[in-house]
Amino acid sequence: MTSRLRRAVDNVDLQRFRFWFQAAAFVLFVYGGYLAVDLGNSLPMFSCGYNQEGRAGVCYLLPLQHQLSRPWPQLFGWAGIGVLTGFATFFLWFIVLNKGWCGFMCPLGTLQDWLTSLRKRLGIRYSLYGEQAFNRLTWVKFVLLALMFLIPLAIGGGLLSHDWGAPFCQICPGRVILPLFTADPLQLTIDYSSIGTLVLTGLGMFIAGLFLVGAFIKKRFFCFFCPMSALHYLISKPALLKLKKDGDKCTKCGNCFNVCDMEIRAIADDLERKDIMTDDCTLCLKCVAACPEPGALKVEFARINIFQATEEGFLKRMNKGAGHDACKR
Amino acid sequence: MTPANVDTLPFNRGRQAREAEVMLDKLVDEFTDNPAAMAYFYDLFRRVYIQGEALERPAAPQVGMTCIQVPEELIYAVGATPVRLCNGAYHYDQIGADFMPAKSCSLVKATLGRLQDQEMGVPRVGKLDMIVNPSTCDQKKKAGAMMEEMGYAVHHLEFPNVKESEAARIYWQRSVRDFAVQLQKLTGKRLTRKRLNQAMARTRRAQTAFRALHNLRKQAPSVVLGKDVFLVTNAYFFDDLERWTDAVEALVAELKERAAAGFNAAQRKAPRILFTGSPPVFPNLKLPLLIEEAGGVVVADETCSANRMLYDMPVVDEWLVNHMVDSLADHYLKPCTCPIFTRNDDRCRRLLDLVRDFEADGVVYQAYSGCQVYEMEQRSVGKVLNEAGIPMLYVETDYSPDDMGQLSTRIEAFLESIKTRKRQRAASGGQA
Amino acid sequence: MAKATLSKHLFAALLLGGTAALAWAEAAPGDAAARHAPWGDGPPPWVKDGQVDEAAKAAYFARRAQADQAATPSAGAAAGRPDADASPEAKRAYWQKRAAERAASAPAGDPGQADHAGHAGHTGMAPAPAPAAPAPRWGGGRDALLWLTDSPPRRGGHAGGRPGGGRPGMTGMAGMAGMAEGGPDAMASKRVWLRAGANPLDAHPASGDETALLQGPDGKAAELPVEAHGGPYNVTFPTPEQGYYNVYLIRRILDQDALEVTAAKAEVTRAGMGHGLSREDNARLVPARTDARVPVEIVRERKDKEALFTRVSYGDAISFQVLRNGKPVQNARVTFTSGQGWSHSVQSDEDGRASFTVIRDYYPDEWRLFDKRHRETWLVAASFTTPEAGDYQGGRYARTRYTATLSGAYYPGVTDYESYSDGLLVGLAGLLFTGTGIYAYRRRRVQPYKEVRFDD
Amino acid sequence: MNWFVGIDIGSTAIKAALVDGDGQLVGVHVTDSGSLFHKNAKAALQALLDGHGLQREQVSYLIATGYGRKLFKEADDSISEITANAIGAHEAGKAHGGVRTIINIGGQDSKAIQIDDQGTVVNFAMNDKCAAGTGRFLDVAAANLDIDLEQLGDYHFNGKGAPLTINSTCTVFAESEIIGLLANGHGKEEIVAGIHYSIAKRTLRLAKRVGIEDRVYFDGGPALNRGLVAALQDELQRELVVPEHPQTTTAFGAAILARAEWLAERRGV
Repeated sequence: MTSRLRRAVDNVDLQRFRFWFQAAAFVLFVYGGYLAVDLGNSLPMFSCGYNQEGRAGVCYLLPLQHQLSRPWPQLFGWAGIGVLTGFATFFLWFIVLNKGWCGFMCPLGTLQDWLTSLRKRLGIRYSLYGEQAFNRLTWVKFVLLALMFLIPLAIGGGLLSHDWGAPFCQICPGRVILPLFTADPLQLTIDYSSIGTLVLTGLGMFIAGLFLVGAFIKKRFFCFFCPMSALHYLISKPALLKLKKDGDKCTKCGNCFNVCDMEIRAIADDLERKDIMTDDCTLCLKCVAACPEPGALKVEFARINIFQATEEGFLKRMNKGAGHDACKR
Repeated sequence: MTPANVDTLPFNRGRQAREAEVMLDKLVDEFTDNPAAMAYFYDLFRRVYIQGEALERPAAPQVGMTCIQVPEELIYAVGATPVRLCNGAYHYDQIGADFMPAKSCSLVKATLGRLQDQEMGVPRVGKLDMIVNPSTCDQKKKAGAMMEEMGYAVHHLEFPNVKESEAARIYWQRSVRDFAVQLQKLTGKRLTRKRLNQAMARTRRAQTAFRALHNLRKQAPSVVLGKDVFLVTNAYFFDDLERWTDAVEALVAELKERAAAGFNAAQRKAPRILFTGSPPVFPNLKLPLLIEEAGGVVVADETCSANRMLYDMPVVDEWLVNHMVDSLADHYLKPCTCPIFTRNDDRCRRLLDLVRDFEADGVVYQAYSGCQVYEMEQRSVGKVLNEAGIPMLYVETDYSPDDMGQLSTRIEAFLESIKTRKRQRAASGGQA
Repeated sequence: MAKATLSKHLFAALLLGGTAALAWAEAAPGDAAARHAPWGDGPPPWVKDGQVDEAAKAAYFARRAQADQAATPSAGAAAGRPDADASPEAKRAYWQKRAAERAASAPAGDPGQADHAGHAGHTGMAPAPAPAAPAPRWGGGRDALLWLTDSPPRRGGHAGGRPGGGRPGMTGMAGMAGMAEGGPDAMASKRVWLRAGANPLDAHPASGDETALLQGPDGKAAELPVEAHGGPYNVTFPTPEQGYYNVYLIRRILDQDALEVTAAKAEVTRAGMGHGLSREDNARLVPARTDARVPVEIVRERKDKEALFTRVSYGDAISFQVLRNGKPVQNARVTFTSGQGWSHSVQSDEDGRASFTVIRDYYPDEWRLFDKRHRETWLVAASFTTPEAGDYQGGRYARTRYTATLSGAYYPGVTDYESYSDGLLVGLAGLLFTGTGIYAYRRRRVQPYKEVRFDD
Repeated sequence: MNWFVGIDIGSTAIKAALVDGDGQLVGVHVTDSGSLFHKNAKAALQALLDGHGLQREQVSYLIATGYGRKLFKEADDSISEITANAIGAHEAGKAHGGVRTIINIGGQDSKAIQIDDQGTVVNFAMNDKCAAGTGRFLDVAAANLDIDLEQLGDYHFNGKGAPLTINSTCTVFAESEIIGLLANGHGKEEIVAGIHYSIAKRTLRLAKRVGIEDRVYFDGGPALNRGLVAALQDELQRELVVPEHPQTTTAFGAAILARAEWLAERRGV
């Protein structure tokens, strides 16, 4: 890339760019259905399938859980091909943006970022987990991922009745909140028809309430427990978009950790690892924007360096950030 | 050349001014092509250190700082003015000696000596309403009590000795927040987002200017001598922030022209030296002066009177006062390579990084006799540099000028060994 | 900064609570399979304090088998009823013999009552709301009201029930009943029974030999000959495509001077797999159709945005149109009877339309036994008399009495088992609980060191 | 024929060395520094040249080294005594199979230098803060025992008893300690040996800081003292290379460097 173009990209005001990108993605994935946009049903982020008319494609977790809950003879027989093609499509979508899907495209993530900016405007402090809580809670998403596989398989095997179908979707705040954006309050219910649905829809509603408060107080609250993020991480090795760190240039000033929504310590403390994206990361790239050391943190798409930390870019963003917010009060 | 009012000065100021004058004259006169923009700094030191002129300071309360680990932005934000009290005068070193044990850090002795002179102490910044004394190195920590004896209001800023752990980080954030509350009591002004934001903008402008200067020193042939940069950063201790930043920006502009013209400030093939260790504070620029007199050039430094004080810049994610104060606390703790921490691998990595970026040929490691932390780190830093094939000269000195003879011999020998090594490497195919 | 651990423990506890509830639900005695156990609630009699006593179990089922035999009308049953996979000839022979016995022994009254006794005693259900009037007798006609339905006649076991049996693991979501039997290629088919009796609860299977008329989703008419084997009249037909299949049975009886024409109609849907039909298919398949061969017909009017999957639920408004050779019939007497026998009659208005609201009459004693896929059958009968005269099979008649029947299924509505209020309540509880939890946590954090906080 | 001179203006003695065109040492001259070392240095140079019938102009290149190197205007160039000592020892050591470590005990300081096989200084340590372990310590001790410096070597070997341990490290206190020992009737020989061993121990500690590699070259005035050489060899447990003129190695090094610089300038490197 010519150096002038590179300088322009490195000096980008990431906050503004990401805000508009997320807004566009939100409109696409929540209202795309009205424009007859249909990107299939293997999307790697929460374009919720319950938002019947508006959705531009279905989040892969819904069809995955349906396919897995087919009776075993079918599932491990001819229906298995359906599962594999579904996963292959999901994988192809995923490797393009890696976990950038969470940071830039996911409507639920965007919703949480909007809640965060609302809190910021109201002048309310955000909360942090602290290292101990972080280390314990980072496992929850893998537990949820395992349950999301096991429960449908149990249904297929006849161990659980069909009321447990699509278990994660029933407790996911996305199912309850995203359809509200297309004026469809159908999901705001507790289903008493059986134990399974009662427990799951009850949990779903409670978690929706918890989600609203959590996302308001803690930045990207739900992404910390999201099984999709866990699934992403398991298959993130061959992805094209990568977050790279050069330990030698790092002065361990901790700026990247300071701005990280997900409160990841490894970004600042780990000097050996080159591919620095951890399981919690959403590739929102705020760390690269906050790094003053040229070339210490950079984003590569198929090994082409598309955005990297530069001193000039850092100063421009800091001055703008200061000026931008200072005039508010 | 005796300044007009020297006889009216009380006797003890006389010797202090003499010492500063000898050093400043050496710094200015022995080098032919000093940048024009340095005139501001030479004149500043002449007025403050030699004529003993009182600095015109804003009427706001003065807050003295004995270390870089004091968040200046908070002081500016509550409307006070910070001044760094670390002192380099051998004269004050002798006065301070009767507070401290024989073999102890000259810098702390000099600082105590200067504080002993109350308002008459040079640089004259008037009455100090509060002195902030972070519990970084031991001798400075203990000196806090002595300052209280002298009648100063001392705030002991609790600083952790470990920086990797979560507990240390929280402990430091709490003590910085507590410090901010004390500052608010001192000036009666509340810490608001707007004031803190403006304060950070001022220091950020200063840091940006310093970084430009820092990056210019990577030029080979080098465009500015190390002694000038030390003067510039030493001026940051007491000078008005805006005036200092303008002067540095002017200097940077001039140096950019020099770089374009390919001007060489040092001799041809002068060995490029990285200076680290105890902070050189005017008038004790003895070691850098000796290096550059012997034909070397100090291209980079890793000391808390220059690079470590101004290099790393804070970032703020959300512009709310609480998070701004916390990120300031993080910014002072996490990147710091001060030897008072338990581990010094950050410092070793930083030194190797600087050597690589600035293509330094050798490292001069200054340790004030009695400063155990720097003396003890000499071993590990030496090992790391040795493995990287970079020669290091370890110098244990103090503020007295009487070992300049011996030091110059050592430094000359060190520079000569670097020159012969470079010539040999150049002769034998120049492999690194 | 361990500033706010933000009720993480709470969330984890909630998650655990959820899985514990799940485990408790599984272990609960009354799970789906044992629902409507014939021996009533509680553990089966052959289970003695947790151990299954095989001998007692075998004895119990043997006794049950006799009881079934006794309950069936033909008291002196010859050899036992042919089981499911006996050869068709054996089954036809058996039924012809049964029909002959029934014809001989049936008292003049309504044969349906006897059958009804079989399962009256068992269901401890609250008695269905007393039918407004005893099922009206349709003139002096030999048989009660005739109607076709795709729900099999009741043979003991639960009232109502699910098509295709209640095997757990039945995929409910996508209505893939047809799929469940065979692989994708097995030819799907449907079966329709003729029932007699005004009250679907106790209407007994009727017999007959008329040829059934079939109209497929594409409007193609066909005829389905049925040999009169004396057994319950039923007809099976293939359902290759998705859509509505209309099956008609027309019976004409001369009763003194009036000709009774009864047209029984069943509208059966075949909804295949796949994610719903495209918009064009829906437009083609969903609208109601009439059949020229049928003198009188009741047509159920479609709700707006109705698809093949749409179900009639309790509380829905359901409206019919009575047509005579395609023309609406004014003030015909239209009676709607619910699954438990509750009925309501109205006169059809000037364009033959009559509308009712489907009442809820499914009240399982424990809410845990509630089955959201519980299927009930409603019956609509329209009758009117026209002064047409003519002769039929040698008899002269001065007026004709037309009777049209239509049956269909209805299910519990979403509102019967989903509650918005509770949902919002729990959501609000979650919101308030965590909100106040965090607020309190921040206010009086129990930390040895008093936190310093700045508020803007 | 070109001539090159290296003059080492030390704290106690001024040493000058004359080297001919192809780098061979032709002559040396040693005089006391005295107080007017500038005048004495000029006199030493003149004496050296007269000794070989040369004029000042015939000297193509002259390098001064030692403490007074910067103030000796006569010199064409100046070099630190560490580098000069290294080059001198490297050159002189070739005859003995190469040297890697140099121990120089001067009048008022003591140095330990480590060089690589080209003679470049790798690492060095100096004790220039305290007179203990330097020539001054020997002078003071000899004066107290009123023995000449030259006799110290003989006294060391004539001693019958084991060498006494002089435990005070400081020159001034050592003086009072020696007087005490004399008063207690100890033999001068044992005291001299004790002094030699105390200097040797200090020098060993200094050398350890730069690392000791084989063939240690020992020079400087006190190297003339056989007793001290023996004590140092005993402490170091290594073979010591002591040149014939240990005092003038640094001056010799300066002369060699003068020739090299002169040749380099001619070739315009």
